[in-house]
Amino acid sequence: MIEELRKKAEELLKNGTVKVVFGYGEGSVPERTRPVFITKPEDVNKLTWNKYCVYNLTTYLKRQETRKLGKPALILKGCDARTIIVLLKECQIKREDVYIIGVTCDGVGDPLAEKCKACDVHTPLIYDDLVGEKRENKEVPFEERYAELDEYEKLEEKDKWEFWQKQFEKCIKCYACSNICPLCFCDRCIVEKNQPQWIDPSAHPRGNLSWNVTRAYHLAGRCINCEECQRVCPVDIPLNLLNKKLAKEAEKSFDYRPGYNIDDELAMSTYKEDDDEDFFK
Amino acid sequence: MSKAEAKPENQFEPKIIAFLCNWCTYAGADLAGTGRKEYQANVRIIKLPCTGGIDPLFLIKAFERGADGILVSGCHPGDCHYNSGNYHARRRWNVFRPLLEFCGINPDRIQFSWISAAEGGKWVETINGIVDAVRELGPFESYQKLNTIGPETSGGAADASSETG
Amino acid sequence: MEKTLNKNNFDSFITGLKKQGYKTIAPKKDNKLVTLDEIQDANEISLDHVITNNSIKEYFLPKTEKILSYTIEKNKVEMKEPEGFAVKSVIFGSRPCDAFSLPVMDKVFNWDCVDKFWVERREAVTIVTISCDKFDSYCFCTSVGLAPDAKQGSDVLLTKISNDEYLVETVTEKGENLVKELESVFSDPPSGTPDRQVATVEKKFDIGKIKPWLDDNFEHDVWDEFSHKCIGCGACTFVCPTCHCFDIVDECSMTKGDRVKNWDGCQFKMFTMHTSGHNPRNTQGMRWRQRIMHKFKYYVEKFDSTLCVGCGRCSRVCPADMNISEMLEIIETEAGK
Amino acid sequence: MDNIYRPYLMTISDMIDEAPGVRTFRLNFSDEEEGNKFQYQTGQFGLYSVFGAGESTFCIASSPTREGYIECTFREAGRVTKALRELNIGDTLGFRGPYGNVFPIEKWEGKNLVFIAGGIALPPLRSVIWNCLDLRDKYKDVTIIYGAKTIDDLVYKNELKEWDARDDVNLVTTVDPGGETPEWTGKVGFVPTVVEEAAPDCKDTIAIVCGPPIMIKFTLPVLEKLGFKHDKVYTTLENRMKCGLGKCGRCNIGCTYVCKEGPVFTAEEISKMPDEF
Repeated sequence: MIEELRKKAEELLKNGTVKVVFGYGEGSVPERTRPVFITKPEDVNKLTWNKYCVYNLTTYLKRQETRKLGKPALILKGCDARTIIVLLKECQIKREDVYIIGVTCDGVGDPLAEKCKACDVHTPLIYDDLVGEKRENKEVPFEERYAELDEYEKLEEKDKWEFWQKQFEKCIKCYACSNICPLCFCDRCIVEKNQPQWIDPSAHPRGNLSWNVTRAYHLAGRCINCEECQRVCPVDIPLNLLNKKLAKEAEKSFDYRPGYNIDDELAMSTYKEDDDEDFFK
Repeated sequence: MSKAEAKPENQFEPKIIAFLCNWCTYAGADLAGTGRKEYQANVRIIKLPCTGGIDPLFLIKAFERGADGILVSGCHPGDCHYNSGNYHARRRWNVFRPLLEFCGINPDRIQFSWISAAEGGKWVETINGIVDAVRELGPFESYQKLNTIGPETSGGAADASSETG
Repeated sequence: MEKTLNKNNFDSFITGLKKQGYKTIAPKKDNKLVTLDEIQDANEISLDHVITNNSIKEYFLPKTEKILSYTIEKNKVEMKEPEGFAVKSVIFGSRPCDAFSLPVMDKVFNWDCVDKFWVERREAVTIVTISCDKFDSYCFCTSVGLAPDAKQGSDVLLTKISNDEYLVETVTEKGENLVKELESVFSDPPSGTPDRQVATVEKKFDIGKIKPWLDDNFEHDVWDEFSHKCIGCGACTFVCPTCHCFDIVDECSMTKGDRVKNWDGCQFKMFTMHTSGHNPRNTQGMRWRQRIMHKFKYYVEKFDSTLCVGCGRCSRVCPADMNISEMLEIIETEAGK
Repeated sequence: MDNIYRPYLMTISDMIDEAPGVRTFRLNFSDEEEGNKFQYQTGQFGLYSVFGAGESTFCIASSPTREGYIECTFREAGRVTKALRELNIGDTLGFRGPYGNVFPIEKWEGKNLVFIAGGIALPPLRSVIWNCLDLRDKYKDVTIIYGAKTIDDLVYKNELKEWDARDDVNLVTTVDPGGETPEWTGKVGFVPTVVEEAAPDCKDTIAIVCGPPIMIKFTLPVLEKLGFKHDKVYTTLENRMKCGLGKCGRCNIGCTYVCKEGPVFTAEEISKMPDEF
C-alpha cells in the first residue's frame, strides 16, 4: 500500500496534476507519524502509511503557509474525506482545487482510536483515486455510534458539572484544539476578538468554560468526529465528548450527519417547520 | 399579585435575564404592562430584533455576569418578522440546550418560549413560572464561583452579581 | 550536606512538610497524565514517569494571574495590590531540567526591573528535585549543557541509590534549612560511594555549533520548510518551562476589574500583530524562527544563557510532531556544511 | 516589593480633537507627590490604560520642558483607544512609564535639525520638536516636514500654525495627492518626494524621521541621496508591546527589545537589524 501511495504521488507530481502532496511521513518515534508536504517526485519515499496515521490532513487546507504550496493532493482516510464534503458544502474549497487520494482504512491508533470503533467509512465517500482494497461501509446503529457518551449522560447534574469543571480547569488556552480542527477555519477566532470580549482569553475557570463550550458549539452539526482536538490537547481534556454529544443531538433532532452526502443541507443553516420544540413553552 | 405580598423574609430572589424579540414577546411584555398585569419583578429584559440573532454566547455571558436563570422568547413559528429567524433559533437551542445540560447546567435555568404580541397573559405566566422554578433551584452559585481568579477570594473581576440590576 | 531518604519515609516527609506549614506540590497521576499538582498525602505521589506533563513554570508564572485589582466609581478609580500569591511551598519530585529553568528565567524577571510576582514566589518555594533514572527519546538535556542529575536551580537534590533509597544532597541554604527542619525523616549519608542511579542521556547535537549558525542565517529556507506542518497553536510554548512570554488584559464588570497576566506564545499569529493589521511576523516560518532564535541566540546574547533546558515537552505535545531537537540537529548539519 | 505593573493614576485635565479619530489628552497626576517625582525625557513612551479595557502603548507627546503634565495623542483603532475616546475631562486613566530610551538632543546641540513625519506619527516628534524649540538657541536651523493623507488628517493644526508663524522654524506641510482643497497653500505629494524637493542640507544636520513603515522605507533612501549619514538619521519604532519592561517577549526585532533599547534608533542601528518590522 505504501508503494502504491508513493507511485500515485509521484505520478501526480510528475504529470503536474498537483504541486504538492499532503501525506504522512515517519515521525519522531515509531509510534508517531507526521504530516509531510511532498513537492518533488524524488521525495515521495518520505511517504508512509501505517496504523499511526491518525492526523486529518485536511486541516492544512486552511493554513496560508501550506496553501501557498499550490494545488494539493491529500491522502485521506474515510473519516478525513468527510471533512472535504463539509468544506465543499461550506464553500471553503472548490472541488477542482483539491485532489483526493483516498485510502481504505481498518482503523488507526494503538490502541485503536475511539473514532474507529464505530467506523462506517472504511472506504472514503469522496476521492479521485482510491488506494487499498475497497471495503464495504457497513452502517453502524445509532446507539453504538454514541455509546461512549452513555456513562457521562447518566451522571447526576452535579457530577456532570464537577466532571467538566475538573476537565476545563486544566485548559491552558493553547488553542491546539481549534488550530488543528480542519473546520475551525475562521480567519479571526471569536476568542481573538475583543470588541466586545465575548470570551475571556484568560485560562481561568470562567474563561475556560466559555471557550470550551463555544468551541464545541461552533462545530455543532459540522464536526465529523476526527477526534483531532482531543488527540492534540496537551492537558488531555476529552473534548470529543462534547463534539460527539452535539453530533448526537443534531442527528437525533435533524436526522443529519455531516460529511456523508454532498446534497444534504447544512444542519445549522437550514430548518424544518416541524423541528422539535418540546422544550419550548 | 398575591404571591408578591406573601413573600417570606429572606426569600431568595433569582435574577432572570430575558432575551426577547422586539416584534412579539417584547410587545407581549409591553401589553402585560399596559394591561397592568403584575408579575414577579425578577426579570431584566434585553430586547433584540429577532431570536434568530441570539448567539448562545449571550446566554453564557448572562450566567458569567450573575444570572440565575435565562429566558429566550420570540414569535411563534410562522410569525417571525424576518420569516425564519425563530426557526433557525429553534435549531440552535435544539443542540445548545443539551450541550449545557451535558456540562451539568440544569436545563430549567434556561427556558424558551413563544409569546406573541397579544399574549400578555402568557408572558405573566411564563415569567412567574421561570422565577418560581429558578427560585426552587436556588442561586447559580456553582457558575458564579468560576468568577474568582487566583488566591484572593474577595472581589473577583466579574463578581458582578451585585450590579446586573 | 548529605543524607539519605528512604521511600518508606516519604509519608513522614510529606506529613512533616504539612506540619511546618508548607503546601506540597508533587507529581500526581491523573488518567493519562502525570502532573505537578498539590498533594495531601504521600501515596498520591507518582514516581515511575519520565517527566511530568506540566512544567514547573506554572508555580512561578501561572497560566493566568492577577497583577492588579481595581474598583471604578464614576471617575474615581481605586487600585488594590494582589495578595497571597506567594505561598510557602515545596515542590517535591520535579526534574533537574525543570529546576534549572528557574535560574534561567530569573534573569529576565530580574532584568532592569524586578517582577515581584515571579520573585516573591521564587522566595516562597523550595525545590526538591529527583534525578532522572530514566529518559525517553525526546529528552536532550545533555545537549544543552545539563545532566539528568544537574543541581542548578534545585534546593535539594534526591538521587536514587537503591530500590527504595535516595541520596539527599542540599544545594542551597534554603534546601539545607528544609532538611534541618525535617531532620528526623532523613538518615545518615551512605558510607562509601553510593551507586547513583542516573539515566545516561545521549547528546544529540553540539550546542556550540548552533548559535554561530543562527548568527548568520536569519534568512534561510529551513525556517519555512520545517514549519509547514506547524498549526500555529501555543502548545509548545505553554508546556515549555522556559517560555515566558505573556499578555496583559483587563477583565472587568461595570464597577470592578482585574488586570491579568496570561501566558502568550510566539507561535500565535496574533502575537505580534499591530492594531493596524500589520504583522512583523507574518508567516509561521517567521514565528518558528523567532522561537528558535529566542531560545538559542537572543537569550544567549542578552542573558548569557540558553533558553532551553532540553526537557523535550514541546516535541512530545506538538500536534504535528515538530521536534525541536531534530531542528537543532538540522542546524548542526547545516553548520557543518 | 513594588509592583512594576502598577500604573500611576492620571486625571484628564484637557482634551483636543486633532483630526478625525485623533485626540490629545492632557494628563495630570492624581497624586501630586507622584507627579513631582515623575521625570521623563523626550522620546520615551508609556502604557496608557483604561480601567476595564486594558493597556495600550504610545509615546509621550509632550515635551519634558513643559512641567506638571504629560500629553498623549492617539487614534481610535482598537479596544483600548476606543475606550480612551469615551473618557472625558475629569476622568481617570492609568499610565505606566516612562519607558525606553530617549532622543539624544544634547548630542545634537549646535546642529541643524530636520524633522520628518507622516500622519499619526507626528506625536512622538512633537515631543522632541517642542523640547528643541524650548531650547531654541542651542540649535541652528529647524525644519519640519510633515505630511498626511488629507488636510483633515493633519494633527496639531494649531501648533502647525504656530510653527508656521515663527521665523526660526521652517515648516513644510504636504498632503497626499487628492487630499488637498483649492484653498490649500501647502504642498501636494508624498513625504519622501517632498523631502527630496525641500532638499535640506545634510551638512551639520540631524534628521529625525517618524511615520508608517512604508514612509520610512522610502524616506531613508532619499536622505541617503541627500548625503545624510546613517548615524545622523534617527527614527522611533513602534511594535506591539504588552509590558514595556523587556519581559513579555513580543516587541523584539532580532536581539533588540524595542521597549528597552528603543524606541529611538539611528538608521545605522536599524540597518543592522534583521528585516522583521
